[in-house]
Amino acid sequence: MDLNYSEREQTFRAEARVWLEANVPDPGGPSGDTREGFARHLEWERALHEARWAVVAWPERYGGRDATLWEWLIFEEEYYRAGAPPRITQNGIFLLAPTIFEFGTDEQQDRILPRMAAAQDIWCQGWSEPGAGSDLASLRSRAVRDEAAGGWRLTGHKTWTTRGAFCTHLFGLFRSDPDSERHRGLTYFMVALNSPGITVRGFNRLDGDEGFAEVFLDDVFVPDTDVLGGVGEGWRVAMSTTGSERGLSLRSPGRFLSSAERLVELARERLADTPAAVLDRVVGSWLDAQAYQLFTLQQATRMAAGVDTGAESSLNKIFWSELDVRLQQTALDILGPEAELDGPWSKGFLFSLSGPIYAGTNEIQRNIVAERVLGLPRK
Amino acid sequence: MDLNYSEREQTFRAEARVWLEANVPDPGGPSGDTREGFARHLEWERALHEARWAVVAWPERYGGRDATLWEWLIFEEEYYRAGAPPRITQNGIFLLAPTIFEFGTDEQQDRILPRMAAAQDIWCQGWSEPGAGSDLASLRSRAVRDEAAGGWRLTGHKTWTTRGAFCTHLFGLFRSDPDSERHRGLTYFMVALNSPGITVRGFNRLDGDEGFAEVFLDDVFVPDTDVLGGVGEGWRVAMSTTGSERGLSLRSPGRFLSSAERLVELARERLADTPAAVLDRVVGSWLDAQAYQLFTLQQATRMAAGVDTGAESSLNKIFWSELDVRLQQTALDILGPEAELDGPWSKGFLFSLSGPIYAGTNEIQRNIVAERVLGLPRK
Amino acid sequence: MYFDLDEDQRMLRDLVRRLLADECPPSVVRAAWPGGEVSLLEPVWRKLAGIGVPGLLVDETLGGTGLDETYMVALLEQTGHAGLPLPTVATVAVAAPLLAASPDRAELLADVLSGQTLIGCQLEASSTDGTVLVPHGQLVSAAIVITPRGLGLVSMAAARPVASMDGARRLAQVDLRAAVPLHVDDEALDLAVARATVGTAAELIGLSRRMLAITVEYVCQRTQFGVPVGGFQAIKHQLADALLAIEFAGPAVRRAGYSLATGDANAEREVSAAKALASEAATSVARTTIQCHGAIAYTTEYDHHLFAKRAWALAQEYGNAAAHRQRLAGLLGLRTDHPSRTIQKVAP
Amino acid sequence: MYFDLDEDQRMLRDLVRRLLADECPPSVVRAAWPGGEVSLLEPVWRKLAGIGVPGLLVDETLGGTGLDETYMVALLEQTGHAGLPLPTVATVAVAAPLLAASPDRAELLADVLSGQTLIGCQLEASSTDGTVLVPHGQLVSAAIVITPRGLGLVSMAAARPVASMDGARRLAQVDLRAAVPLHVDDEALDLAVARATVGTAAELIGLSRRMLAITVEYVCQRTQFGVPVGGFQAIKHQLADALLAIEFAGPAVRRAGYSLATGDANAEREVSAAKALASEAATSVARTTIQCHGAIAYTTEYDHHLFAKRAWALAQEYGNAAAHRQRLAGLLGLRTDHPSRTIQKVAP
Repeated sequence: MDLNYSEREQTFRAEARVWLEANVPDPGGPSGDTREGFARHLEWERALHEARWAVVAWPERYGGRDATLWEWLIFEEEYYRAGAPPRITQNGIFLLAPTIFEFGTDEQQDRILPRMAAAQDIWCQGWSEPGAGSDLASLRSRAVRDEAAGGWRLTGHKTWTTRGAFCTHLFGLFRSDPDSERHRGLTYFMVALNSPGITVRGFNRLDGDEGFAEVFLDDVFVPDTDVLGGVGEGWRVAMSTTGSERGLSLRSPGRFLSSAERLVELARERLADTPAAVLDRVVGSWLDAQAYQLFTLQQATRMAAGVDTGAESSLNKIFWSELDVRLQQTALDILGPEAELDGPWSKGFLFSLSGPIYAGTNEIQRNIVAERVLGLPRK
Repeated sequence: MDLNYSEREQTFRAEARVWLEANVPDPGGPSGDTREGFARHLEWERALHEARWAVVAWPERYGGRDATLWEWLIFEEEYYRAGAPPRITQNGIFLLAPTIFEFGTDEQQDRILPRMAAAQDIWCQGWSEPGAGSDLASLRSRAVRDEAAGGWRLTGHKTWTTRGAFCTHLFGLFRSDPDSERHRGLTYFMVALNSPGITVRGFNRLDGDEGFAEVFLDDVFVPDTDVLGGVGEGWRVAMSTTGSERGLSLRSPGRFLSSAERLVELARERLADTPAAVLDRVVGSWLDAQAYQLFTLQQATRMAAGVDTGAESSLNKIFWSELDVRLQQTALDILGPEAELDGPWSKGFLFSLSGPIYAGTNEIQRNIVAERVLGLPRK
Repeated sequence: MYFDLDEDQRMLRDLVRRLLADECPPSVVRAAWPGGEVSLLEPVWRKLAGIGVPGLLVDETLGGTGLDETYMVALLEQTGHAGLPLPTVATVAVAAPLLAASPDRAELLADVLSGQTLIGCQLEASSTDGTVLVPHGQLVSAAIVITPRGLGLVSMAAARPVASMDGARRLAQVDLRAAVPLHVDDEALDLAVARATVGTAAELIGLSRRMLAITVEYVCQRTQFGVPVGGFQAIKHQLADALLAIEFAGPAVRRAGYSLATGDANAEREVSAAKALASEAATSVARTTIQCHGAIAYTTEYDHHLFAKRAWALAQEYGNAAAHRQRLAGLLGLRTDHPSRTIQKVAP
Repeated sequence: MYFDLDEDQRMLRDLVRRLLADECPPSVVRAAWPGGEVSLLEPVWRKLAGIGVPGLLVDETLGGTGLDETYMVALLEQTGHAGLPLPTVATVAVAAPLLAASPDRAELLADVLSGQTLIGCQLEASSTDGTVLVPHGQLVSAAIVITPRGLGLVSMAAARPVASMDGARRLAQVDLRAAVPLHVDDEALDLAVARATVGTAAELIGLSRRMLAITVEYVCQRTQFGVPVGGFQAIKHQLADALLAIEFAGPAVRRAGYSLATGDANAEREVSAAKALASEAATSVARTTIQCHGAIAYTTEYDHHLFAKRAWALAQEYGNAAAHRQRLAGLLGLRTDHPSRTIQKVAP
């Protein structure tokens, strides 16, 4: 057991900290999930890329630093510690990119990854459909073969597409075998949102930002080169991605350590006005953030040793998402009547409520934990 | 809306209080769920009966006072306020008797009720079987017709029979139609435990008292006069009883008001040593006891007005049982290292853990609330 | 002993329920949000005034309805259920009775009772910068506020809109220096605060019932994995818990109303118990019902948020659950000598 | 950065796990209960002594094993898992190191290290009547206790048995006046308390894992309504939550062990975090796993209670979750100036 970072890792941390402190934009202004905010956040993403901090874990040739898992965790800690804004590129970088690294052809990697890293193409996900949420396998959007044109024609209706109204590209699953059911006969496609036949309608999240979109596809042509991982293999390919979404990648402990620090500060400022039972919940949130950090370090140690942590990523997802709701609710209870004002805490609270729902509701995650980790019967 | 008790009710309360204060035995000594304690508690039950406090809600001719629902609630409040011991006769009085009042013949009422009220016969329940707990309808103990003898021969294995090792009689369901399944073909029988063919084996509850028994029946003869409510009607008859068990009757608010008062006193005594977050949980328990009292008063008002509160009794059962666990756990957290000592709080804590399990687990109760009160699909 | 709405109270409840079902559907709640058609709200209040709502607690000799707090609770459960985006609690529980207690305010009182004028209020003495935030402040002509010099009435003409979570609350910030004194005794103010606290609790119960009803309807029709999601035990148990929270808070709120109506010596306890339980219930019901929807309740296009955001705001107003529990700790002799923010009296 | 048991630590863990699986089945735990065959326990401890357990934290030059607190945590998770009804924490974390720090106690230390003598302890200075309760006090010949005059060693020969929830803890009450002084410095005592706290947390993690394992096995084989009860979503979700509680407490306990081993400046925080999380986890896992069994776990004939009762006792020992959270509040600058009971130092 050794909780010290190597000299190289410490240097990496110092470099990241210096750069972030000098470059993180002022907080405030519209969020990246609004039209004007998105444009402003693109500048930040491009600044990150120019300084090679956009995709630290990627190979250098795609704009990364070949960072290790530990370095990636360090970068995330520093990123949230510096108060840097949420990444509008995250669905591409954390969901699509791992899949391209695993299943993409060399041509796809070379064509897609550098533009993604540079925030030239901004990717959104097209998983859910109006009738297919937690039950993703019931999706009905279809892909019809166009042999002559060397590709596929996509038709259907995707929804809950985060920042879909501002992104340039979409990835998602479509039913390429009309006779198939459930998990079979699906194919993973990547689609430019400016393709003929696509209509995007943005709609508002709980906090009022236009954070979601519906994407309507009507006979949209996609060439064979934009099929990822083989026709009919969509489910298997996509599942590797949902693993990333739930697990370490999207929710690094740095974010919650930083939120917990801010909560402790808020409570200190208002110590005299805060009931002791609420202070105890502040301690609880701080404790949970520590616990999440330690769990993740242990998990990362195992991953670094080549252990497949598999269904355990459901434990991460349940824990961070519910910790976040508790933490934000505690902040509201400190603020009292001020909690309803539009501000970072009320925004943070509303945002936190999506955590237990997206990327597979926590009900589904608990089923996974019970069945795949504990071995209870599937029924 | 009127929260005042009538003059008659106030007189009733005063009379009960005076008598209880003068007659409630000293606390301490073995519990009524041990062999020696049971004998000592029988004396108390007989004293109650002599003063006509054993079954206040029953008609006078059976030893009661024809008390109204309100008077019954008042008596229960005073009973727990005086620190009187748990009723070892309760399964007869609160579970079997309501069923006899509803389904019993005149002969059965006249024969059984007075002896029950006087604690001459002490009844225990024979619902559960090793393979039939929450799923009561899967019970397998059987009743075979003995036409010649004018009765039935019972064979089977009942378990979780509270105080079964000390009681004199058992009531329960048996499968009288061998070809029937689930809820059909069951009959409700009343059986003297000294009948030939019965073996009783006591076993220990979590707190170490011999509070349970297994009852083995081997070709036990029961005359037709001890069938309650018609052959094959057992499920319907028994369900009226489980309603009583879950609802108002067994767990009157008086018990929890009194427990909450004791908890508040404990916390006051140890104020300086108790973390503020635990004090907040004390407040929570007190609040919940108040809420339970008020919910019950509202429910009783509706019952008195002839409204069938039906599946709502599941709300009572979930609430009081989980309130009790929280309350007792809070006491342990005040006591700290002393919590493990054998005493009223550790006993109370262990006892409370049975609440969410017996009389239909709270998982079953939540299903009932969701399906019958909220109208969610049964699936 | 009769602890339930009696016939008159049920009549009032049913009347208001029907009126609001017709006049205040979600589209009218949305009208109160920034950019909405605010003019849609006026007729609703006029109709409520027509049945005596603003003067519910005002003596009949002064033109009021002359009812008590048990009626107030029955009324406000319904306005909460409808998500009525108006300062109902402020007008009914605070403004009308306080104006009635100020003989020199007869004209304004008359306008309030007729439904012509809505009055806001801000009785939480938390201002440090000389301004306060008045809920529904953009809809009202004046507000009753606590100033460093005592209770005051302030025109809202110069108030500045402030963005908040529940857009239909239309918070506005007003300078306390513009307030003119309103002379009422401490007892009347204490009563107003107690009524507002219980009234807010009653609206929370109504909001909670509405959120649960929306959710039950949704989970019965939404299918996933080939069955209605309401058939899953995880959904059933969460919604059963939501119902439990509501059913065990509701009677406590009614009890608090009754305590105020009868001048019960334990009223302070009952008021804090009511607000603590109702705030907790509403907060947990909001959380649970959003979760049981899955994504759909996470957008402003779906109606649920109209009620959830109101619930989050009201859960904090007039003391949140933690503050009232801390106050109860004091009343139960479990003082920790740690100060807490609950509602404070105006400085003498 | 390597935050997991390393090879040596895994070896120790596996060795102890196998030894206890053979030597300490539930029948041996039951033997420690009143009326049981206490003599069955001695060979278990002898075997543990054979692999150096009592002297785990004692320097090799003094005949110990010379390992650190990361090993201690790995060991005690296993003794917890087995429900070993012996004062393992008292001997390993407290008595052996303190005796090793007292030059005049070499003989007793040797007996402890060889497994011939077990030592109890009571370091929570809560006595007001001149007596203290020593866990496993009926099994040990002596105990290290805090007296009004400082740390002391007391013979347990005249101790009086005291009934308690976990019969296998064999509490005994001893008169402090019979204690003879044990001279160690404050730092050594602080370290002993910190080690005992973390050690108790480690046993709680092991106990929790055992309760969960028993329950998973049961719900997979118990059928109701024609299916295994483990197939019901309500059971699945409760047991998933139990696993969550354990998995997120476990690393914190290991972290605290590491902090003690490396003299981390934040060790006080880490120790309180470990005990708070482990106590909470064990308490909720006990509750949940009993509930998921239905009636069967509610009898002493079934094994589950052997572990649950130990968990309830240890959750309170060396500060319960609430006390440690209160202590953390102080360390985080969230002091409420409300006194709390945590572990106190001996009076100087």
